[in-house]
Amino acid sequence: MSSSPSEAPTPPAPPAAPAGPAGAVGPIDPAGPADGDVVLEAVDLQKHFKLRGIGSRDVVHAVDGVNFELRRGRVLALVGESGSGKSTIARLLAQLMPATGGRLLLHGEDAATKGRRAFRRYVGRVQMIFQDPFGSLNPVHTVRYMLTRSLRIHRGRLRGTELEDALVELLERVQLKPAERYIDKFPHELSGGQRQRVAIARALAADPEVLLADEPISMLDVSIRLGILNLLQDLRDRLHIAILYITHDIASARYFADRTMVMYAGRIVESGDSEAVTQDPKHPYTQLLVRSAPDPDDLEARAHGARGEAPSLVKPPSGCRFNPRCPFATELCRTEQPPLLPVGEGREAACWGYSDRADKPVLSDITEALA
Amino acid sequence: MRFFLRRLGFYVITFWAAVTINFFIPRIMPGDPVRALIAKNQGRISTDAESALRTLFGLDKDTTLWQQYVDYWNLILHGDLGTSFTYFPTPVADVIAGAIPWTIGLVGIATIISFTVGTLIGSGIGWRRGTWADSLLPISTFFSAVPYFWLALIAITIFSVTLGWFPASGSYDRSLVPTFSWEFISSVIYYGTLPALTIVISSISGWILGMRNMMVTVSSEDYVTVAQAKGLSERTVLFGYAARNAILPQVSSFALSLGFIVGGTLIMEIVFSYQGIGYYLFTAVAAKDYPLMQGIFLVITVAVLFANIVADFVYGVLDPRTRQEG
Amino acid sequence: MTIDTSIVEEGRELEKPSQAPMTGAVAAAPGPRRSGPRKLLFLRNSKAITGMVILAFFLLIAVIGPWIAPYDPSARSSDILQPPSWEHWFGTTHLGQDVFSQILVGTRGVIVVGFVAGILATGIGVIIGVTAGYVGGLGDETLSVLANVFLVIPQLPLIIIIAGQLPSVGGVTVAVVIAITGWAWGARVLRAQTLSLRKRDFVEAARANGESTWRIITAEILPNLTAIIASGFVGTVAFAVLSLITLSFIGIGDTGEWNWGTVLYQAQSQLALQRGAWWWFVPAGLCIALLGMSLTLINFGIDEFVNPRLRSTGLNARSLRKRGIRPRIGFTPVVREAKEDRA
Amino acid sequence: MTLTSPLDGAGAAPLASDGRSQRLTPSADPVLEIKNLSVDYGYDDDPVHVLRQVSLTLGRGEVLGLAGESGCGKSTLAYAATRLLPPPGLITGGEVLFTDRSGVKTDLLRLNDTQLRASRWQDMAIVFQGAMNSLNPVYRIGRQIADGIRAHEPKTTQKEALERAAELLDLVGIAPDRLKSYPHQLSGGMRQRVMIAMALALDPQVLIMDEPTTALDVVMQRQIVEQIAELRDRLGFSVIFITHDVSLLIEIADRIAIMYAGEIVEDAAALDVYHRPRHPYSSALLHSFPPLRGPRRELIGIPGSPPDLSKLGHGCPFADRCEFAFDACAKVNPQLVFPNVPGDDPRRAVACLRHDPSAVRAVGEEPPPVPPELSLT
Amino acid sequence: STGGDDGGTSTKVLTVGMPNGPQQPNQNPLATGSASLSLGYAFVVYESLMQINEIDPTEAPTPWLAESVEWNPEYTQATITPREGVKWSDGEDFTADDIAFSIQLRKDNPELNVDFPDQYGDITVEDGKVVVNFTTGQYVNEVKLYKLLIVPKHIWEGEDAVTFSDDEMIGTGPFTLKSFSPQAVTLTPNDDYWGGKSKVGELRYDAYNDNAGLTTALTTGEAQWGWTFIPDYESTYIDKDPEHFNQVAGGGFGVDVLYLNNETKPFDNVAFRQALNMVIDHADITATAGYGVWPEITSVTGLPQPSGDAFISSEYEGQNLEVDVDGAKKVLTDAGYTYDGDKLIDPDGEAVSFKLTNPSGWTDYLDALGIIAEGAASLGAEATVDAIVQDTWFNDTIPFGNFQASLHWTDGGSTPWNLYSNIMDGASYVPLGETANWNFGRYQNDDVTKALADFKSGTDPDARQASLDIVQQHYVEDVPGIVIWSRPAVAQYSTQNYTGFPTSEDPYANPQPTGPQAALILSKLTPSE
Ligand SMILES: Nc1ncnc2c1ncn2[C@@H]1O[C@H](COP(=O)(O)OP(=O)(O)OP(=O)(O)O)[C@@H](O)[C@H]1O
Ligand SMILES: Nc1ncnc2c1ncn2[C@@H]1O[C@H](COP(=O)(O)OP(=O)(O)OP(=O)(O)O)[C@@H](O)[C@H]1O
Ligand SMILES: [Mg+2]
Ligand SMILES: [Mg+2]
Ligand code: NI
Repeated sequence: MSSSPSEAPTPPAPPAAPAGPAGAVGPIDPAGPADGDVVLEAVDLQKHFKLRGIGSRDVVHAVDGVNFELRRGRVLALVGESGSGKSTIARLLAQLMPATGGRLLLHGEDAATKGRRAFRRYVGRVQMIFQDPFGSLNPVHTVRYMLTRSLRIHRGRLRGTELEDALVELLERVQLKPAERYIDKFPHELSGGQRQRVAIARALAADPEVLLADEPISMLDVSIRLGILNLLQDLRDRLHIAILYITHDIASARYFADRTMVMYAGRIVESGDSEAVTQDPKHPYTQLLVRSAPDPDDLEARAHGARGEAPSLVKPPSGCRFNPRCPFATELCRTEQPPLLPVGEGREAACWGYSDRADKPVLSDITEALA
Repeated sequence: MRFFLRRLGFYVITFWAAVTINFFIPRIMPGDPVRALIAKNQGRISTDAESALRTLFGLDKDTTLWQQYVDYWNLILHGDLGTSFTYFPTPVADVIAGAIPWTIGLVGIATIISFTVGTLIGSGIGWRRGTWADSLLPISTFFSAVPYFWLALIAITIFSVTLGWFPASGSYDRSLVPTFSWEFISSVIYYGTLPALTIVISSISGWILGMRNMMVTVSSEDYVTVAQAKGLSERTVLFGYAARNAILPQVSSFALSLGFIVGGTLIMEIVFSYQGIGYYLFTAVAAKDYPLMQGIFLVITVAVLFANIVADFVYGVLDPRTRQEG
Repeated sequence: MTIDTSIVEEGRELEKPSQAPMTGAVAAAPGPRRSGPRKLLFLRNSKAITGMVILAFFLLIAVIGPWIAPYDPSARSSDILQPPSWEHWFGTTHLGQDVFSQILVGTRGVIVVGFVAGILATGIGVIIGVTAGYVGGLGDETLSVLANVFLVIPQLPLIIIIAGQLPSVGGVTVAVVIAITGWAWGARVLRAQTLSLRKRDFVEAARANGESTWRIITAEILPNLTAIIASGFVGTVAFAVLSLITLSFIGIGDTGEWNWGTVLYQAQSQLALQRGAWWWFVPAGLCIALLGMSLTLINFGIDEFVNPRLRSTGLNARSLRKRGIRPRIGFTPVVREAKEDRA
Repeated sequence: MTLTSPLDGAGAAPLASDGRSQRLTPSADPVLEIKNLSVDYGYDDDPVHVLRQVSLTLGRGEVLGLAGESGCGKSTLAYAATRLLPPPGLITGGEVLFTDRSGVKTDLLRLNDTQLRASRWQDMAIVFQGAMNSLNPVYRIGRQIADGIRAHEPKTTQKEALERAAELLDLVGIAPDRLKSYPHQLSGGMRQRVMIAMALALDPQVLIMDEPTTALDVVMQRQIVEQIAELRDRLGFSVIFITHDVSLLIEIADRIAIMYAGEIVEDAAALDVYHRPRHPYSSALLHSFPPLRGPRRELIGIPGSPPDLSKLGHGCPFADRCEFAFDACAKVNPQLVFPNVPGDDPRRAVACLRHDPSAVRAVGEEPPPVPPELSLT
Repeated sequence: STGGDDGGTSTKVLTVGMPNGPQQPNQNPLATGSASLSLGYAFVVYESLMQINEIDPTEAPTPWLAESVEWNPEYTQATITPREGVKWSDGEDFTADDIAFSIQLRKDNPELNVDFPDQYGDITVEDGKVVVNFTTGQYVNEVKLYKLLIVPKHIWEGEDAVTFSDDEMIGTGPFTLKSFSPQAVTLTPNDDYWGGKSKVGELRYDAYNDNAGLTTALTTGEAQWGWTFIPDYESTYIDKDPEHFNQVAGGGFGVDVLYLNNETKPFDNVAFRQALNMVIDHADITATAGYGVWPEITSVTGLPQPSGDAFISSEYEGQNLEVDVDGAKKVLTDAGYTYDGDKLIDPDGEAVSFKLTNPSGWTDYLDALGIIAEGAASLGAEATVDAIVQDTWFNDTIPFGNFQASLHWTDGGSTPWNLYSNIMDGASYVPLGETANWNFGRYQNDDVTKALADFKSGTDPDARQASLDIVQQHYVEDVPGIVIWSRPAVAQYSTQNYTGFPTSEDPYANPQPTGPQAALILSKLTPSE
């Protein structure tokens, strides 16, 4: 259970360039699409939650105008503060709730499902791992039941030894070995990490192309975290699954994801190659986020004196949603909403500071600006 | 506010549904008031009287059920509940108005006592869980499991007939004329004591149990531990933190039971010959007195709904979380 | 009441795995362990055991009552209104019938009505409550209104009216009527619970895995409601028994069918208490109280089982008292008992 | 309100705002000494021994970090020390000695209810893990702060208490008009800070914080940690800080105690633990999290899973997962000793047989040498 | 007035208990359901034309508000002579106009006309006498006329008699209303009462919610006069105060009948009806099911005694009912019944079994049915008691004839006519499945039908008796139904405060407090020593 630096992901290819399929022989389909192909794409995704009450017009702008794509064999990390809409995005992608606006494209085709059959087909390709390993396994069922159900749904009526083999194979794939030791256990008899792996096994039973992992490690302690990250990495490399990795832990995003997207108050504020985003954040919020993360090796490089809370999503601030907390905000930031602007190779940031407008704010180091 | 409006809409629908059921149930019952009256008198009213009674009760006209339903709503919306058959020609509203104060007085006070005492005892037991106090539970369980009429009849036999401590029936000394004199009021209290006591005894255990369980749950909430950690006095922690929060679910049950007070405890009123509304309802059902039955149902429905609205409101006052918008 | 210690011991063994969920990590437990019997954990509770023993006793009587009854409960004899004696343990009625036999024979009616009503009401409550909670939206509102209407309408009068409408009021009919009027409370509780379960991740996860709605309700949600349903069932049975008795008492119901309510009804209509024939009136009432108490005690057991917070102390109350430990919130007991290990 | 400045407080540890190195010296002036504390869970005949003879000393003005795998007993230690452990917790032995400002020691475990009530919050305050549930949802936060004040200072009027509450809120960076808010109207971060303000109300000497930032995002976490550090500097209380987040701990703690399976396995200055771990578990823990900046480094997980506390054998509980384990580890449970690695802080302690040759000899085995990974200097 | 005799009037209160529940303030003495009728105090404020002794219908009526009532031979016209010197309690004179008005009220308001629906003709006042015409002969109903309560024209004239609540209660009777409350109504003596001021100083009517409540009140002496069925009244009631407590039964012709469905098996066979009649133990039923409250029927004619003595046909005089199992079996075997072991097999070869149906809760009936079932069992027939819902019994079972045997009461009346007509009058016959008013057993015999009609309209006493003989003969031989006991008016009273109530030695009136006879009884009451 170790990952050497040499296994660290190579920087992802730019979206346009097709990645070489060499060596990417996964068990799914050797002749299948190449790594880096877009599998699932979100276009202008939008989710507004209605507030309770008859005739209430107020909505929570949980997700607003979000675009991104998930690629085969690649990991996309989604970071951002609590309540910025990360889980909502995952649920939208899993079609667990209807989107208010925007489209989902699966292999370039509209993925909106009508009817149970189409939905089943969809979930066979897009699977989700829930945020909470303690909550997402039904306490009354054994591991066997949960995995069997998933196998039956997605692979048809398996029986007898066939079923048994499939179960063992699944459990071994998530490193729960020997399988017999775990198969008849109830969730409460498993540790957090083991549960998380059962949840992953359940998702894998569908042989999905896309895995939506919603903060799979937030509740776990460091040693268990590592095991799960290694597992996901392995899935990506061996099975070429496209993974959406939602997390609070920026360091893990740096380690594990090819690309990282940063959300703030329902919008994407920055995206780019993980290493670049974490080492050289462009958007002031990303800077604040990265600088705030504790780092024992670099005790001085921290943002001090950050104040303020996340904005209300019912009445989000006009213009850039970060403007009330941003030390560089100008009138422009307060009135006009910045689009995602290119800020480097394969990188974008939604900050007027990177535009060529005359009234653009002047950015500097956020650590100093706040101090 | 929006929350309350929504609740209100919900209540309006419930009200409509309840009233409609109240309207149809008596009408799909077999039998009619005249036959019921003749049955009750078993030979003392001759069958010849049937047609006269039919005319008297206005049952000789043929109206469709739908027409009756429309008329009924029309009357309700004008605040008119019609005329009772049994007490013809007294308007149902008068019958109810005469009975309700007694019921509310007796059952209401009994319920409040039961709630207060039961909640207090429940807090104590819940707080001192694992001590001798727990042994109170099986005792109170016994009294809640016993049929009320059984308890009441035995109470009458022991305390009224044998010991003569309390009168066996009635709401006040029959030789008195209702006035606002001390003599009358004390008589009302004296006559109400035994019924009230039996109600309290048979209903208190529900409150004790409910409160105890909530106390146990709430006691293990973090904020109670924090209160202890702050070094607050035991009283403050018990009443200000644990019981204060544990009582919340009790409040809605209490409101519901307050609503049912208006329905009276039918059995109590029969057993103690108390002149409350529950007994009227019972008579009305037996006599097929639809207008009275409907009227009483209506009043009970409104009372229960109202109590629920009040409970919602009180809950909102007691628990700021429910006031949260969005 | 002596407690069947074998059950206690067994329960204790079973308890262990259930402590594990808090650690979140279980060391290599030897071999797979079924935790199905965990559901019987509440048997460790002394209250529940007392309740179960009493209930079992009545169930037994319900089955064998008619065979062991010393007399035909309806048979007249010349011993009219006799106080309890060796021939007639609970005395006789105005017709010289044996009260003891009436109660033995009448147990079955009470139990059958109680359980039939309990099963039906719980069934309706589960269907409506769980559906409302799961479906949400308009369906939920409609079903909630329905449940509320049944809550708002005073129950006893409603039962009287509905019962009065039926051609004959045998035990099962009464049970059905009680069920029709008594399901609403359970439905409400279940709805609330389902609402919260529905938002749980494991339900969402099942959905994300492509499970059908029907299967989610039956396989994912319902098993988690077992304890609540069980305690609702027990509560309804108790309620049904009381309702049956009360109905019989006010003369609704088949007075020809023996149950404790008809015994009480006869006793009351023959003015047993006024005539000093307490033996006619008291035993049936005590039986009801005992049965009701046993059901409440079982309910206790279920409650304490459902609520893990109630579990531990309730289970060990006696040994705690012996050791002088009073578990309290905020004042952890300090017991310096001699320790054999690691000293 | 007068907040005692730590600098003029008698006997206060020398505080340094000018650099960390000075703070590394463990205090010679302990404010809280936990000695041989043992805690069981379960009232039946077969309880889980969650804490086994844990000893820990907190110096005046010191921030002591407590880390360890989840379920190893960190919270239990904090709650037991304040006797706030919920049922079925049971303290089965040990002492918790508190030294007040005038140097008088009291054993908190021997106080009666009244004395304990009086001592709480005055001497030692605790901030619980879940701020969401720590505040009573039905009272305004002002009232909740004020009633703590008034319970200990009965002469204070409600108005004075509220004024003080306002000052306290200001101290933690919340606008005083928030006094009138209900808990649910505050964000998680604000609630957490209210809890901190509340804990500071009576100017306690010891502040215990159980995972105060776990539920928050990093930006908020940063704000709170800074606030605590600043207040500690100003007010001079001592802190026990419990968290999973080792990187955070290294940053804010003076000293770190690493717990494993209900025992303290290492107790040393923060940077010493980070750079020169002595216990195999500490070492593994520190290699399990990825660094945010700087070069990517190899991450080594900890194989296996923590032992079941209810079935502990007699050896070292970590032995099963330890790459340095040897025969004696299965027989002897190591005690905290001072490893004699040259150049070490003499006060750092570790519970590992690799560092305790005498214990190994006691069972008749030959102690192996200390592996280089555990003797970095 | 001070304690002692003030013109003979005591200050003690006579309390009348009624089990009808709390009342509404409606004193209307004409509308069914008013408080005054329900509790009965209408009968002490308002009075009737004549007093009749229901115990002994042959006794001539006692003039009351009417000096006399004369009928034409066809009983279609009554001439009423009002009493002189009677004043309403407000001082106005009582006249023939009041009588005519009161009767006219009933004619004009069908709601109030419970006694002679659609049977009134012209009502006129001639020479201070009231002449009331009827459209049919009223021989069997004459007492109904005598019992009509008379109200003052000058008060009622402008009112709607149906809804008038009559708060003042201006009447001619011995008492006037003092106060009303839902659970007790108090009356004081009318000082100017034409019969002399009552010696009862205060009269109070107490409302109890049910029989049990009233029983408790009676046994504790709280209520002194009333009527409720007290099981085992000797020990439950009398023994509580043997010196003062009394229960007396009146007479009359009301009986309870076991209706046998003459058109379905097994009762379509007259032999089986006869046999059943021979095995019913009337004495046991009376003693056990009726606790001796309901007098036993001994005459084979089913007529209650002594009221019926005068009507029993000479043929059956002295012939009493007896249990005769062997005789009954013989009747059966003669008619072609056989036995299979103990089981009775009818001529069609089927085992005989039947159900005895009555509403649940009517315990005296059900107990009686149980004893009847035992009788049937002694014949080898299997009878079961089927307790059903009262409404079903009332609306479905009884009128449509959906029963095999069921207990039901008959109207009282002052002649046996109602009793027999109710059981076996072909005029009331309707086929099974249609609503029957009486003759629920569907007995049909033209002779009987004619005899009953003759009796009703007959003008000559001998001819009437001849008709009755025919009816009785068929009753005895055909057993269309079985009278099980008589149901006279019964009352309990305590002589604690007042004496002079009717006793079994001096049954001068129906002893119940609710009825026009109350005025008569009250006039006889004197304070106890
Ligand atoms: N069902 C819902 N109804 C109304 N509002 C919702 C609902 N679900 C989420 N929200 C709101 O939408 C916003 C985004 O929520 P989401 O759960 O996606 O955040 P997140 O980024 O996953 O946060 P965290 O990091 O805490 O998991 C929040 O403000 C939340 O309150
Ligand atoms: N009620 C209980 N009964 C039995 N064991 C318990 C109970 N409560 C806690 N434990 C056990 O005690 C041990 C210590 O728990 P504690 O809460 O102190 O851990 P922790 O170190 O704070 O963990 P975390 O980091 O997850 O908060 C755990 O193994 C837990 O399983
Ligand atoms: Mg989330
Ligand atoms: Mg913890
Ligand atoms: Ni041990």
